[in-house]
Amino acid sequence: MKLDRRGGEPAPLHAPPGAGSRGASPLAVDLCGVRLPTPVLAASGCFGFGREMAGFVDLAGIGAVVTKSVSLEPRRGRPTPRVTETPSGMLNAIGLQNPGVEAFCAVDLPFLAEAGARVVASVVGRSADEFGRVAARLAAEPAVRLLEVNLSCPNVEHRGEVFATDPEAAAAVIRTVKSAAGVPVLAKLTADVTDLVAVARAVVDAGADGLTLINTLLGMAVDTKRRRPRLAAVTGGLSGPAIRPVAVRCVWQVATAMPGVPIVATGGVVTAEDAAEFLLVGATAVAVGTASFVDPRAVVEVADGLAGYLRAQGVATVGDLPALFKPGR
Amino acid sequence: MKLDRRGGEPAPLHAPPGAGSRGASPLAVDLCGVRLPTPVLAASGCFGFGREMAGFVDLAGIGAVVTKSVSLEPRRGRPTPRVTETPSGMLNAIGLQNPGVEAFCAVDLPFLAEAGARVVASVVGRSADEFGRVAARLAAEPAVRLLEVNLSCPNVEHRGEVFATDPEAAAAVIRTVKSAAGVPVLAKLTADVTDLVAVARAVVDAGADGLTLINTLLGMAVDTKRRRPRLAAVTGGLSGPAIRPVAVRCVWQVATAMPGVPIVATGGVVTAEDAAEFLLVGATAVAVGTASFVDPRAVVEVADGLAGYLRAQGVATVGDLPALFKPGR
Amino acid sequence: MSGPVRERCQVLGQGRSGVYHTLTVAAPRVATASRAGQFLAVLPGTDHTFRLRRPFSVHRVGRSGGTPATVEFSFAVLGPGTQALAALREGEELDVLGPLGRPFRPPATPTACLLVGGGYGAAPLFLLSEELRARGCRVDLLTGAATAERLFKPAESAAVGDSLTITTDDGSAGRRGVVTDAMPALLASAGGTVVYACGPMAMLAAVARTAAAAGVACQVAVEEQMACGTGICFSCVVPLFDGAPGVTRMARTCIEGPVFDGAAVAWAELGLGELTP
Amino acid sequence: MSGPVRERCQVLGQGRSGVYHTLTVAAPRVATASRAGQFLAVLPGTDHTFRLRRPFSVHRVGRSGGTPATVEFSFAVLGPGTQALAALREGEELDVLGPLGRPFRPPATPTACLLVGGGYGAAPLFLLSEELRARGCRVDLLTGAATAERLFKPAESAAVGDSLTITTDDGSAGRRGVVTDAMPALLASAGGTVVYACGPMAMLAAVARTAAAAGVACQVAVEEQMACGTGICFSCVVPLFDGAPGVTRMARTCIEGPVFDGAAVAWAELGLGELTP
Ligand SMILES: Cc1cc2nc3c(=O)[nH]c(=O)nc-3n(C[C@H](O)[C@H](O)[C@H](O)COP(=O)(O)OP(=O)(O)OC[C@H]3O[C@@H](n4cnc5c(N)ncnc54)[C@H](O)[C@@H]3O)c2cc1C
Ligand SMILES: Cc1cc2nc3c(=O)[nH]c(=O)nc-3n(C[C@H](O)[C@H](O)[C@H](O)COP(=O)(O)OP(=O)(O)OC[C@H]3O[C@@H](n4cnc5c(N)ncnc54)[C@H](O)[C@@H]3O)c2cc1C
Ligand SMILES: Cc1cc2nc3c(=O)[nH]c(=O)nc-3n(C[C@H](O)[C@H](O)[C@H](O)COP(=O)(O)O)c2cc1C
Ligand SMILES: Cc1cc2nc3c(=O)[nH]c(=O)nc-3n(C[C@H](O)[C@H](O)[C@H](O)COP(=O)(O)O)c2cc1C
Ligand code: FES
Ligand code: FES
Repeated sequence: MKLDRRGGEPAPLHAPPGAGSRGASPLAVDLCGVRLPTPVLAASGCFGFGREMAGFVDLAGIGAVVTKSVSLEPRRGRPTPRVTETPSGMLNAIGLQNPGVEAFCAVDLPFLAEAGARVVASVVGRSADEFGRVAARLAAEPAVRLLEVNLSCPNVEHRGEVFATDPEAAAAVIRTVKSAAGVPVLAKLTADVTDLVAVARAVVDAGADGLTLINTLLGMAVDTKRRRPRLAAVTGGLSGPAIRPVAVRCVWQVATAMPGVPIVATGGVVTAEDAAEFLLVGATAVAVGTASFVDPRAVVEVADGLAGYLRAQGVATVGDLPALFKPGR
Repeated sequence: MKLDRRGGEPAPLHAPPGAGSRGASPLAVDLCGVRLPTPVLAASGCFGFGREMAGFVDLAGIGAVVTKSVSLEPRRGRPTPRVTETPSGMLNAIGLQNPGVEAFCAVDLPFLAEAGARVVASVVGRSADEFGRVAARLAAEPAVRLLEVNLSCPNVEHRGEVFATDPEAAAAVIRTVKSAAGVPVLAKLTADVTDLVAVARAVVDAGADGLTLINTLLGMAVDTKRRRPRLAAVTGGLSGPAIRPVAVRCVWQVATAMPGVPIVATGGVVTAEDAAEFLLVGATAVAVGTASFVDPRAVVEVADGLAGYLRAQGVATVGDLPALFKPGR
Repeated sequence: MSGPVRERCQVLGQGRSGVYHTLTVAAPRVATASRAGQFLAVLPGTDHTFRLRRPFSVHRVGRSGGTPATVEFSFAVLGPGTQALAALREGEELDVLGPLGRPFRPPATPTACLLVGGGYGAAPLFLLSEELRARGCRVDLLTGAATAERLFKPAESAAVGDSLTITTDDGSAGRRGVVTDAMPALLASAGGTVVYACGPMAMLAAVARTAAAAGVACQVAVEEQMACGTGICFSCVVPLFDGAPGVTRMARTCIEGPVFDGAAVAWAELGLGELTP
Repeated sequence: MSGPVRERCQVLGQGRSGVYHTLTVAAPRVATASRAGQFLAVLPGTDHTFRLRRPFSVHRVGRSGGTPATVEFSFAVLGPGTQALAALREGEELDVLGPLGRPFRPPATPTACLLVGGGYGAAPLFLLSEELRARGCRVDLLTGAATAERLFKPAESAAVGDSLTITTDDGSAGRRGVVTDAMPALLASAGGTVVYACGPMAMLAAVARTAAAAGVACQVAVEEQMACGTGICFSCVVPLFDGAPGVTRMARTCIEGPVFDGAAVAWAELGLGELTP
């Protein structure tokens, strides 16, 4: 188990309603050395920078806030329409709109820190070098507990190929980030690859402390009346319950192939049962994405529901779940 | 345009209700030299061997019947449960149960031929050699108009890796099939790859006359009460509307990269609008899979709906659709 | 018996007994063709959501002026499908495909029949009893469940056959125990020659074994996860001994079943765990 | 004005006028907080299906004993979401999140206001007129649509302001033409100093241009595809001139809007095609 560099100043633990004392909290987990009160995080890009949700949830009470991905310079993002609904899901092509790392550190991060949120800062870049510079800047902020490296974006130095589809390119980014930043690093991967385990091994070998699985699947939808794509960007990322079976399979494959590597699972979590699917197949935590658009309190409600699920199943803590999964018949 | 080897004996054309004379039929398409009355096929594994559907649809009236995949020897398939519902879709792990190519040719094919169905025989094998032997046997049957090569199955000679995830292995199968069989060949690919266009190029270079895109996505679902996988086989193939955005993206990517290669699109087609999405982005035909489980007449109803869609859009024939698609804003 | 049809049916009413709901729908064509042991595949929810059909045994057929006009099926609420069905109100529509599968086969000549149901497995036995009694058969009904609450319509069951025996695992109603505990005595006293059973797979395995031990023929209606109900998906298979001894083949329960000869099912291959008869 | 809340509301009734449905729901907290120009994000369908919320302008607020008790919103049936809403009956539940966004800002002192609505864009103007008239403003209502059928509640509109002008593209009701054809005369005669507009983006661009040409302030309520309505998804942006001249930034319409200063929106960047004012 790795030690959090701020191990001496533990984040205040906000026990979920009904949970016991610190040691006995059934929901508390250790994610790459960072203790979280619940294993339910807000997923990147689906919780803004936290500020907008402060009226709906106690930011200090949720597992952690993964921020919208932050780049070196501000980004305007894509033209609209940027989203469209699909069966049990949605497509988005936001284009990583964000204010840039300096504005993030000046404006958004202090708000999150003040609110008592555990912050996982999501890093994005067009090259390994840009990733490194953003990571270094973010890791210099004490409020940043973990970095999540969003590798599902185009590598401008390599024909625009997505970093996470190439084990070499993904590993290079992780190496750069790790040498630039002293905080634990999660590598966020895409399922749109032939061999996810190979990419996962490459980034873990390169120093990633954990993995976030999975980002959106690449998809497209057509407005048949207007005979044009529904998104201005033509293609976009598919999220929501529709992709959950793919995400569960990915987490299961990687957890089985690489036991002991912490995994934050994301993809279609709406209910506590959905979260339990991921925790049973080996995830350490789950991140709720699209569901927050429908229910701003989804992150809290999934955590509360998990506590109920554990009680109903007679299981002491979330950490016990993987051992109770019976893959054989 | 390639010539059908049985070009002299055209299949009877069953015009859809309201369609005009043969030449003017708005729905008729040419698929790799085979003329089909409608561009709506029954997808492999989702129409049995046609017999069961004869009470619901006129088999001669639908675009074509793609048979359940046929192997050299009979296969028992997987233990049950083999299916489970998921959000807007389902997972299946049937395990390619089929009676083997000899029984198929003796029992199932004559029924389909008798019923006037245009038959696309789906071929599966554990090695390139097995594919070749099955293909040769099937192509010897005059009732078989096209072969569809199901490359989404494990290659026993290569650590059980799925043929369609490896351009080399996929191309080797297609070469073997093409040299064994004198009928046009569709290569059916999976979207679970990093670079679908690379696999598509490899199989077309190896002689495939067209492509079928996409097979199911690999997925998994967990019964959280019993804490075990919902499928006996643990993982299975995700189909239904949930995967449609992924399928549309795949067809669009390949059609754009390889114009002129006929594509049979499959993945989540339930309504005529769904079919139109695929035809607009460049598919020559669509295959209806999971939807037939809900509505045994889905193949017919999608075709009828397409005729209505064309009328509403003021488009003369389905073949005109791709040119009317406006990808730019 | 004609082929299955799809009817968009009007819901005539929804009843409740213990944990079971019973829906009555107007479906003259389905009703006319339905025989006991066959099932309906109904589509829960609205047109805008994708859902698979859910299979339910035909529970009863209602007549209007002598002709079959309505069908009833019963269900326990489990997941989203049965939840949507439980919410249906009179006058709403339900998309029904049926009747599907092969029915129970009546004996060639009138004889005493023992009908064994577990939980909602007793539902098709109501229609079966009607058919058998119309042919002059004596019917003994044996119905069991884990608890009294999960017994299928125990009050109405009394009039279904010529006798009624109830068992519950916990003894909260009828005799404490499982249906197979009560079978030998019933077979002996009635001199029954055919057993008809429907219920959970483990129960059916035990019933089939008990019937075989007593030297009595046995038909079972099995239940496997189904995606289509029409024979095209190959999801619903059970291993059947069929042809060469010791050799099984995977048969689709939706079109070759759900009713099979109890001796033909290769119960041991199903992985049901310990089977206590 | 307090923050948005989520209420599971009882449907009190559903009305119909032309192509538009109007739903009235009991939502005391939402009603109390709602101001004209704000919107509701409502969840169509059942719990078991995933759907995004749909945004609708607050059309009217109803009072019970003097306190706000109900909200109304109006919609045209388009896709699955509005189809499900159109099927809601009295007594059923609807999950409502609101009020969202920033409302129209009333003028500092009473003045003549021209309210311009296109299609269902006229819906929020009903509440706006109430607010403005309560502050002593004169209200001229100008409402347009492609055809008479798509005019928003033309009969009720007469009582909304101090005057009513109607345009339709095809002349099937009111004056033939578009709303901007009628704007100059209305601005001149009433001596209006503020224009408030809601409708399709291309109409808003034209209204903003016309108001600017007349030297009149203009607030527009824009409409972009929204996934969350709460500011967390960044889907609903419009380019705003804001700060350095000629430089735009992408502002989220769900929390910074939907009401913006018509002169601040960078209409030309929206790719609306030819804009005929
Ligand atoms: C031939 C046959 C007859 C049946 N008759 C009855 C009956 O009369 N009364 C009754 O209460 N139940 C009956 N069942 C079981 C019934 O179909 C399931 O309980 C029901 O489908 C559950 O749907 P759900 O959406 O509530 O649950 P979920 O578990 O959410 O269903 C998800 C999927 O699994 C399938 N499924 C779940 N449980 C079963 C099961 N036990 N068997 C087959 N498929 C299942 C559903 O059809 C659906 O596709 C029968 C099943 C079969 C195969
Ligand atoms: C601030 C705001 C206020 C609105 N007020 C009204 C109103 O008062 N009355 C009214 O009839 N309509 C209004 N709309 C448009 C309305 O939200 C859409 O017509 C509705 O969401 C369509 O849903 P659907 O499921 O029927 O259609 P679909 O097209 O199937 O919807 C699919 C998805 O696209 C979104 N969407 C579709 N059209 C629009 C649109 N024009 N704007 C934003 N999102 C859209 C839906 O919310 C949904 O997520 C408003 C939109 C916004 C942004
Ligand atoms: C609108 C939207 C924006 C997103 N933005 C980001 C992002 O900036 N960085 C990132 O790593 N993932 C982003 N994601 C992906 C989510 O974090 C998550 O991995 C994915 O949506 C799957 O989870 P879900 O199904 O719960 O939404 C975004 C997703 C959505 C829907
Ligand atoms: C139950 C089931 C069985 C299938 N069997 C086969 C098969 O034998 N061979 C094959 O190539 N594809 C098979 N498929 C894949 C379908 O042909 C189709 O490619 C896929 O399901 C996506 O289309 P859909 O969403 O319309 O079902 C099967 C799919 C299902 C659901
Ligand atoms: S349920 Fe599909 S074959 Fe039986
Ligand atoms: S709709 Fe999500 S940010 Fe505005």
